[in-house]
Amino acid sequence: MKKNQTLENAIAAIPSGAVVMVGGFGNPGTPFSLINELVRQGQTDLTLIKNDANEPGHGLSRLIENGQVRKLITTHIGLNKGVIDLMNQGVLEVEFHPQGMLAEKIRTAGAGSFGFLTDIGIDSEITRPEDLLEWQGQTYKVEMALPADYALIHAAQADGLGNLLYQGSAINFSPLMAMAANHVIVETPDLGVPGRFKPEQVHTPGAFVDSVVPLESLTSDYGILEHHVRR
Amino acid sequence: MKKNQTLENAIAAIPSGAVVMVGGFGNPGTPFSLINELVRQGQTDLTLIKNDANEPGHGLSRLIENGQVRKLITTHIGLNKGVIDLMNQGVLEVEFHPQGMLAEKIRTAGAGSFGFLTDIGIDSEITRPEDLLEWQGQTYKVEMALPADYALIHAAQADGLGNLLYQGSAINFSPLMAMAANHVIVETPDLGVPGRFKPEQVHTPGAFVDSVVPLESLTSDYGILEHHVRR
Amino acid sequence: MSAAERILSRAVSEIIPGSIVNLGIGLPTQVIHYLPDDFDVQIHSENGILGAWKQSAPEAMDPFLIDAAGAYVSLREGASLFDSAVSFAIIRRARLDLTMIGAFEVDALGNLANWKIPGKFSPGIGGAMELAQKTKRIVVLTTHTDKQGRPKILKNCRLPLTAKICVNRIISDLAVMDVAAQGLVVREKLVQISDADLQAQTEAELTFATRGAES
Amino acid sequence: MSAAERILSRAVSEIIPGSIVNLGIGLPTQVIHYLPDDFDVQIHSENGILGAWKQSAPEAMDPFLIDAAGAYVSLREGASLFDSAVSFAIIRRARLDLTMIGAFEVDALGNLANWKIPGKFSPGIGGAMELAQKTKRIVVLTTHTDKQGRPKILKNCRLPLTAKICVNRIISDLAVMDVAAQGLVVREKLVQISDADLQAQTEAELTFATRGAES
Repeated sequence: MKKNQTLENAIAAIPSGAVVMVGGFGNPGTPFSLINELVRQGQTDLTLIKNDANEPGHGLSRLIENGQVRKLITTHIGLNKGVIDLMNQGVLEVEFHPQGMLAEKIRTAGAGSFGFLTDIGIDSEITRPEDLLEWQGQTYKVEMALPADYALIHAAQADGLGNLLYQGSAINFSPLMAMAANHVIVETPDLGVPGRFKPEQVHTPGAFVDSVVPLESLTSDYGILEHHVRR
Repeated sequence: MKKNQTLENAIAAIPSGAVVMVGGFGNPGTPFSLINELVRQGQTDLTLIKNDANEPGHGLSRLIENGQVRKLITTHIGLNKGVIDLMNQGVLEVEFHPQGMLAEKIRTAGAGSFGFLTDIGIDSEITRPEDLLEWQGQTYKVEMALPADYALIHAAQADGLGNLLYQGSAINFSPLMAMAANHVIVETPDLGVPGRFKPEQVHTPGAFVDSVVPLESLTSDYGILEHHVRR
Repeated sequence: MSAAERILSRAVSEIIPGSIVNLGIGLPTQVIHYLPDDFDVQIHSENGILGAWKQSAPEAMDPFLIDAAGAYVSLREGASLFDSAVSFAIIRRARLDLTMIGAFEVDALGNLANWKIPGKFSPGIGGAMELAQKTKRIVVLTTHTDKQGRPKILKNCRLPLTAKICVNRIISDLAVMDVAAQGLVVREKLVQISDADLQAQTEAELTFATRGAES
Repeated sequence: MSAAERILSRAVSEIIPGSIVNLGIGLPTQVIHYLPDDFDVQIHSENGILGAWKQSAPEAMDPFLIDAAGAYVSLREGASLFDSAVSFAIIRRARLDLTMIGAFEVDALGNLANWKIPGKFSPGIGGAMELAQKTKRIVVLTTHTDKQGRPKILKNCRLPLTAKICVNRIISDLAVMDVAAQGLVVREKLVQISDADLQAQTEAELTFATRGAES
């Protein structure tokens, strides 16, 4: 299994200055172990692409708090006041997109296309005149594809060919990012041999995956966040 | 289960002149029972969208041979000399697209977008000058979304909420068409109750499906084509 | 009953059995807890769920299953899970029957502002624009006035819009109002509030066509 | 050995163990039957398969599992099945290591024509354009001349192109040629054919750098 790698080697492939996509919507799907190793190795000047910034002290937020991030491309960081403050202080550059547009920009890169025509937000302040295209008598907003150098992905299960299965609401951006990044690094607590999955049920075919890092166990990062439990 | 319908009622919703997508790549995924009912009911002036025209006397070819089709939007009809002849005689209008572009045009409609920017075929005779867009210093080909009024889909399994699972190479265009058509009609030999599927393994969420027609059995149409068996 | 409880209790009867409904972050996600356990609805959550349901007891809670607001949820029989592109395809293809959504401001034309207060609050756009722009029916759940008592239901929104002319109905703690050609039409209101009092707490001009009253 | 058998036998050694390979309709799909049963390769079929393998015995054949040419196939351990959009995403994102493809014409620049003979044969485009334009390495499998003995390996293609400057190598029944800066370079050829004879059956100018010979 050439795709089976150590945490250290897999993350060492990422240079400072890289554009890195990170799967996950809130906690589910966030590759905490890969992120924590990236914090440990200390690459800087990163551009990160993730739905959100996780919550203070967790996941993506650790990279930002640690000063490793130049720019964040995201959709909503409402659960992370610390990151909002860094944005307001001008320490961190933040670029916001509507959530489905962020997904579709990533997926467009993943499909090997360069952009798409939409009407989302076309009447709102997020659309600049230079984003508009007159085409065959209609006006569209052009959204450009958003590719990346690396993607960091958490999969519930994987095999040695890099085939991936996700679980619960942890699917979210992960299969899209696995298509869109030039080098895809996956962590999983459950790496097995090829043949373990029904072929129709593979979420991400191994063709998109470059390295798989088996995790011995899931740390507390992956557990229940008490403040999201209804009292 | 309001989505459980008879073959007759489900197909009767389709008027003459409709634009109809049909799933399947060759035999696998072709909804033969829905097509045969459309032949029986005799709606005319149809625009059909399918990867291929099936083979003479089978599936889509029957609708064309029966004179019900005005236009076929497809990618390759090399296994159907009869349909090629009708095209060459000018009886049937045929519009060809590169296979992945056809898939992506359908998927773009299914994503609620209007078109996408590509470089596929940009240097070939399939690209007209009016398809080209200069944008931010680059030249792209604009491929417009391809939506439809109806989609006819074969699913291996379904539940009463319209959740679908496909099998083998019968996935192909079906999940894309289920997203792209305004009214989605599904046939399945295996309709069961909600809760039968692992939620992560649903290929098409029921939100995209309008009617499900249970089939009592699969006719010989769905069986092995002897001339594709290696001697 | 608190203002929030009044809004949520009333919101329940907006949901047509058998429909597909998205519940926005904030008040709307709370609606799920006001629904009878056997109510026939499929709740869509834009992080990739169709068929989200009430939070399980702590011992059965799945850390890999949250709604778009971060709260742990469970799944109903027949639920499906999918990626964010498919989730927003459901939204943009108008396969949702109803979205209930919060508001900073909403106005007589049905314009909605709920994503940004310049200089004060701009955590991002999330799924709001696509939900507001593409769902067949939008019902806003909001307190009638803000914490300072200022109207949130305006003649014209002043904050950056989420989407133009998208709101069909507003459910506040004081009244239920439809966005109609002639402006806002009051369909229901609290019995203890007079037409004049309600108008006084509303910047938009109201037409009264109440078919009865709430308690 | 027939011309086809010579091409197919030679084609096998183009496949690097561990790689992902698409086999185009026609001669290339036959390569699968020339591979050792335990050969480490993932065959991609554009109708939605990664891990296609040799046809099963008739009693085990799955009517819902064909390759892009319509032939029934089996699956290897670790295969995955997906929709056509994902399948072509794999192609356009250059996740294929190699595509073997047929040709009507191929030329000294590496241009490929294999989809249309105007007025005679135009069954459609299929997956050829995307495969030819986007795969990292394209190897053409073709007879050296057509049935009338006319060269198929030309100075410049005359038919409508599938893709420009895309071919890396040509394997014919007579020789193996690389597309290089200086034109076509012959790497291998049949022992029984002289350089002059090979050139006579080739419109494009050949440079000879044979490293040995095939039988």
